[in-house]
Amino acid sequence: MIKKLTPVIEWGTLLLSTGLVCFFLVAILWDLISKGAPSLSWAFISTSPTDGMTRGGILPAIIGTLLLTIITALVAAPFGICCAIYLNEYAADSWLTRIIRASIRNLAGVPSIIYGLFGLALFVQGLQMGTSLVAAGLTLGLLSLPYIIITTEEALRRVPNRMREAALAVGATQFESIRDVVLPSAVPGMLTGLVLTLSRAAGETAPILFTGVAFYINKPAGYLNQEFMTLPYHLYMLSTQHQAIEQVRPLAYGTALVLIILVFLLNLSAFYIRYQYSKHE
Amino acid sequence: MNNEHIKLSATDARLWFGKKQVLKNVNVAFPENKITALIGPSGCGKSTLLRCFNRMHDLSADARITGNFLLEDQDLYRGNLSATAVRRRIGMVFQQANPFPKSIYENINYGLKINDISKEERPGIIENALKESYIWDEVKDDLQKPATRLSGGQQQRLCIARAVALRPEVILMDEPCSALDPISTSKIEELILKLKQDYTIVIVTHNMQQAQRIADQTVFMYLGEIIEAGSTRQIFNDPQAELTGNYVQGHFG
Amino acid sequence: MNNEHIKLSATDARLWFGKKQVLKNVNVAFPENKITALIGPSGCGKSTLLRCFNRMHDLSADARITGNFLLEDQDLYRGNLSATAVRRRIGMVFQQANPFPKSIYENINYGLKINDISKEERPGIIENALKESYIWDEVKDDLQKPATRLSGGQQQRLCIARAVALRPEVILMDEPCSALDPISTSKIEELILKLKQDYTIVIVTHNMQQAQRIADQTVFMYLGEIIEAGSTRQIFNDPQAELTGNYVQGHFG
Amino acid sequence: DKSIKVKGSDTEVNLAVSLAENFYKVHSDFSVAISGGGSGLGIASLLNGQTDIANSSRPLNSEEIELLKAKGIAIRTVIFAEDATAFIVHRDFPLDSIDVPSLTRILNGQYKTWKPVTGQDMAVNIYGRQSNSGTHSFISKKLNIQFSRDAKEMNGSAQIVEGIKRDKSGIGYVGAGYILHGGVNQPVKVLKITSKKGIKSVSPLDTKAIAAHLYYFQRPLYQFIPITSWNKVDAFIDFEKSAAGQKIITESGYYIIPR
Amino acid sequence: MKLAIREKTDQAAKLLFRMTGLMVIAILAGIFLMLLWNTGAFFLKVKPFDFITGTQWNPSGNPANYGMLPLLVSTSLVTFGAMCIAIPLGIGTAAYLSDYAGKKLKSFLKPAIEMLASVPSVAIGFLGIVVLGPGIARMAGQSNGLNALNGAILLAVMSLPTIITVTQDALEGVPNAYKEASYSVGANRWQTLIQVTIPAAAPGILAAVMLGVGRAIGETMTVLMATGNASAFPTGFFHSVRTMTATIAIEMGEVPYQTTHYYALFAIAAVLFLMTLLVNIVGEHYVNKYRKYQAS
Ligand SMILES: Nc1ncnc2c1ncn2[C@@H]1O[C@H](COP(=O)(O)OP(=O)(O)OP(=O)(O)O)[C@@H](O)[C@H]1O
Ligand SMILES: Nc1ncnc2c1ncn2[C@@H]1O[C@H](COP(=O)(O)OP(=O)(O)OP(=O)(O)O)[C@@H](O)[C@H]1O
Ligand SMILES: [Mg+2]
Ligand SMILES: [Mg+2]
Ligand SMILES: O=P([O-])([O-])[O-]
Repeated sequence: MIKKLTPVIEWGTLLLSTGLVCFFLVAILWDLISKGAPSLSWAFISTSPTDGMTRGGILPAIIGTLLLTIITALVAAPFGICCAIYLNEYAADSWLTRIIRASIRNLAGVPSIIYGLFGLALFVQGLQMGTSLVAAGLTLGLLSLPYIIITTEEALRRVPNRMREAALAVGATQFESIRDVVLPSAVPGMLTGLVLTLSRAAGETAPILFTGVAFYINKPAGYLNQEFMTLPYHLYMLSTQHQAIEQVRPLAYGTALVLIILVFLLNLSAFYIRYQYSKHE
Repeated sequence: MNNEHIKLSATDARLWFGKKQVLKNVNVAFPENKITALIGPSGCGKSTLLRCFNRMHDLSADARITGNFLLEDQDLYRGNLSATAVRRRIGMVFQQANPFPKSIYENINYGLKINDISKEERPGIIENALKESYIWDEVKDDLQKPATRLSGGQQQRLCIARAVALRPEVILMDEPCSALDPISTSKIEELILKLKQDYTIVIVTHNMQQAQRIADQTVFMYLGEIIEAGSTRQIFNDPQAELTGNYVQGHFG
Repeated sequence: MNNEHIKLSATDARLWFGKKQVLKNVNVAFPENKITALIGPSGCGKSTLLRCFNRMHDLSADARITGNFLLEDQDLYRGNLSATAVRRRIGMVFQQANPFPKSIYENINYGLKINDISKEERPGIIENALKESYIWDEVKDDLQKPATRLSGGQQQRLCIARAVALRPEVILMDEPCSALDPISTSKIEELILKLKQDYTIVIVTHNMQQAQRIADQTVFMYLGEIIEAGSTRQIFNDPQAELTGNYVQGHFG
Repeated sequence: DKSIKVKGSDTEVNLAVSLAENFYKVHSDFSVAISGGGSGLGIASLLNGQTDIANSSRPLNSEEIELLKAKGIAIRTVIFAEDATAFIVHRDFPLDSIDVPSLTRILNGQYKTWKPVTGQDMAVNIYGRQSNSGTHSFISKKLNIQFSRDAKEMNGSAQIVEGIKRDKSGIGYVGAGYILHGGVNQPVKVLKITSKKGIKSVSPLDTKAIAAHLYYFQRPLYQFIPITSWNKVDAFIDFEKSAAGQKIITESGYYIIPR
Repeated sequence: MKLAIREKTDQAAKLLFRMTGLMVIAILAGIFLMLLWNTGAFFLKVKPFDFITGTQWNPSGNPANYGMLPLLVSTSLVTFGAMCIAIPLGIGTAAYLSDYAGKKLKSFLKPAIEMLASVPSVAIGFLGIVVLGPGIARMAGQSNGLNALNGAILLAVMSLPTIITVTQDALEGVPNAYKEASYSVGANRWQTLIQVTIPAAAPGILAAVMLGVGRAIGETMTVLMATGNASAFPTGFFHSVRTMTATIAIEMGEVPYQTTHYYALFAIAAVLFLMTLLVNIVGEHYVNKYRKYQAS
């Protein structure tokens, strides 16, 4: 009896769960696209909001998101990569480095809101940057650091030791072997990790809540020391704070769609890098 | 070990990985323009010993080395030779071919560039090294091809060319034929025999026939110690230690 | 191959992995209660052929098989035998011992449970299988010990016990001793010789001495084809094909 | 430096956005960044030195005045509009007005159901604001209550309107800017308030009554400005007081009471 | 370049990498110290015991109450709900992908699931407000869908990709030898999956679950938007809840620096940090164990 039912249970369980997961994905995308697409237009992405944000576009939010992501990259990439190189190429494999590695992995799992608190205490308050683009960018940079370190180290680890030895054996110094042999081989992996990390950062809201994001700004582009708008926060605002929530729903859907498109584009470029890489292997 | 000129030697060498002692009081000398084979069961420390001579262990933090390692009469570790300078004079070919993931040309060019050899000289040196390593004919039509697309045997010969191009004084080879088919193997053996006119060669091998075919002198290691060293003929036909005899007759290992 | 009763056979068997043909027109027959050794250089298709007989290739999507595989006179692929039923009748012992990461007891119990053997019978069968496989004495004190803590040789014997417990008709063994020391090897050879009273055994081996010690019949494969098959004595002492002679004398492979 | 940070009251945030938007048309060299989050956020930012204008829909409390003093922050206060806080219920709600005592018992959790008020046996769902909201503290002060612990704390007034639209047993409070003025198609019902038994109930949409200070829950809207920022924000404050500014204020649903 | 210069460069580079490496590590350590410091400042004013076991969170009340139990319970409730949904679905999907799906389907599904992982949390929260919340309200006959159930479902969706990917890696990492052994004694695919593959991958699956839990505990925007944020003690899945993360997000803006309330939020963050740390360490432990076991 049980034996007879097995195939039913088997396929039932597996297909049901896989189907549900796919359903979630399709439902999310379908809802966002079908309701967001009508709002999309050139004007929507190229103008500022008007009429108390009930009309107009989301240009300041797009620019803010891009600027923020760029600052995040500028902060996190060089430091993260240098730290990963230090850990993987120079640091001895002692209990200390093992603890450091474990801590870095744990930091990657720390809730993003805690980075927001830290950014507030350190950058906004401690370093007197005020709520601003730099403070928020640095906060997101911190948030991204552990991910970049982990992915870069992973990429470095995948470069076989015999490559390093080959360079040393022809008389290269350690730095030269890293620069000429290790890094070039690791670059695709590092890039993939970097892009994925940035796509995550671009979608974050919690860490910037207190460090510089604004409800509205009357100029499309800000300066480093000013507040700014971003797509995720704009979506949050339009869906919870705006006085005419119902009326601006199409704008909220449009913002959500633009945000998703931006993040997916970043992800796709990561897939593309990975694909190019695997082709060369 | 007669009165030949000794090119490279180690006295009282010991090496630990962490707490584990891998080389115990090793004394060994490699005569100039001779081929020395290093044999012994897996894990006895052959590769480890070889790598001491071009300071490859500098990279692994947990390796600790004592003893004297001399190239001619210069100390490899304590003198005024830097690790980079040592490696420049003592080339190495690894057990697994490890060409850079670059073109064939670039593979050899890299070492020349790094070592300040002028742009004009390089093409000549590269061609010559490839010829010396019996691989020129197979690759001359497309030097821009990625080295990783070569066959295993070709890659190994390319690595030898890379080492040779720098005109080191000694070439260390760690089982260069272990991953190769018989035809590639015989090509590389031929090459090694030719190279000995200009270089001092130390080769680790698992293959008793190979040692007998090419080595002038053979050193037998066991559990981190050198059990016996002598002319190849003597080691294989008239070993002094029982252990050596057992090993070369294939009774263990 | 005289007029013995043929237990298992393949006619005109071909196998492709993707576009690559790995078995080419293989014809082979294994007589009942005999040990057949399958020899040949690495990569010639021995494992692949063996795995055809218990439909292990069903798992890999890119394997395509043609030809007839018969157990007695039942077709293994097209008849009314399911893959599960085939595997139940044709046991297999793999090159690397692969006990489940469970207790010794559970390792054998699993197959019995799966195959609906009643709870009451199982302990007896398990004890018996362990005894038959010469491992009972070494493990009887702690059948709950994780199988992964056994030595390599013990693990391999446990895997044989696991196969034997189900009383298959044929046991396929893929280099069961390749990872073992000489003492474990000789224990397993002893066991195989004993098992042949009850089972038909096919064993892949790289070890010529082993084939000569235990096999009644030997099959030599090369590049996906069967070059020669015959009594072990004949294959080793009077091979018909030049290739066979070269191989058994160790000239290549 | 021509960048102005305006933070605080949710009640005022949409108004501030409209003002900034129009201000930009005449002073395009100023950049004005506006954040909501509640009066408490504005005042905290004032204390933390993170804002040039703190919008607040409540006066400073004594503790805050102390803190400002302690930190040596001198401020100027601007009252730029009047709000009439509206109580809203579902469109199908049976009553049009409510008296203050009943409201008090509903909001402090004493009435768990609507029975004593409407006769319907439905659980009361309070849609409130989080504790940093000026409106929240204004109501609790005015009625002298602690809010029921079951009150939902919405992130903004807009979410309250959203909730009430669907919830037949809900009640919520929002600034006048969050309800439509003069519209017949109000998505929620705006309750009239009876301050004492027997007195005529007043709607928060009744301009005249508000001008006469007759609505029970009416209050001034403040802007606190640190002295150090005064020069910078001067132009913006002037714009608020200009005819154009005043027009925006009334169009946004708030009132102007000459003082 | 001359050898001497090259070696100088080498030394300089080494120094540079070491300095930046150590600096980054120091900054990351700083996050921890800052939490500790501010939490310490809080505990000078409020007893840790009262903080953990207090049942009222009302910092602006008079007197102020700093009892985080309702927040803790809310976080646990939402996380628990999310895991009840995500664990079975995640394992089922991972099993399907690793042992059943064909190559083509897999090469399509895998990036699709990674896509799901990259949908920003505000977008998920937004859908919680406009689609799922009203849906739940309608189906359950509730007046409002902003409750723990809404949050749990959304968090399940958000942690699914993590659970699926890590579980799938674990299942695929089970040596083929085990599967073959199982087939060779006559087991079918389902028996092999349930009785051999999943038990063998258990540590990896546990790690996956832990990482999923960590993700759910730490998520802020989604719960902030979708759970209604009532700070009363939660009594069920149809109750509005206010999680620890949402509390920080709501109140951080309104507190003057260096006040008790400010420190209180850091104390919540510290508890949150410890919770995720614990979960990650457990997860990490099993991931490592699993790797070792794979190696053997
Ligand atoms: N980096 C290392 N850390 C710790 N132990 C090591 C390390 N490298 C090698 N060993 C150990 O040192 C011993 C000698 O290793 P070595 O590689 O020199 O052996 P070998 O003689 O070259 O063997 P084979 O013939 O298998 O290459 C071995 O027991 C090995 O496990
Ligand atoms: N799953 C697979 N996909 C593609 N090619 C395969 C696969 N499995 C085996 N092969 C190829 O099929 C050929 C035969 O392999 P097989 O494992 O049967 O060799 P073998 O005779 O058992 O060798 P060995 O003695 O080394 O075990 C080899 O060339 C191998 O590379
Ligand atoms: Mg070696
Ligand atoms: Mg095989
Ligand atoms: O947002 P508030 O006006 O209620 O502080």
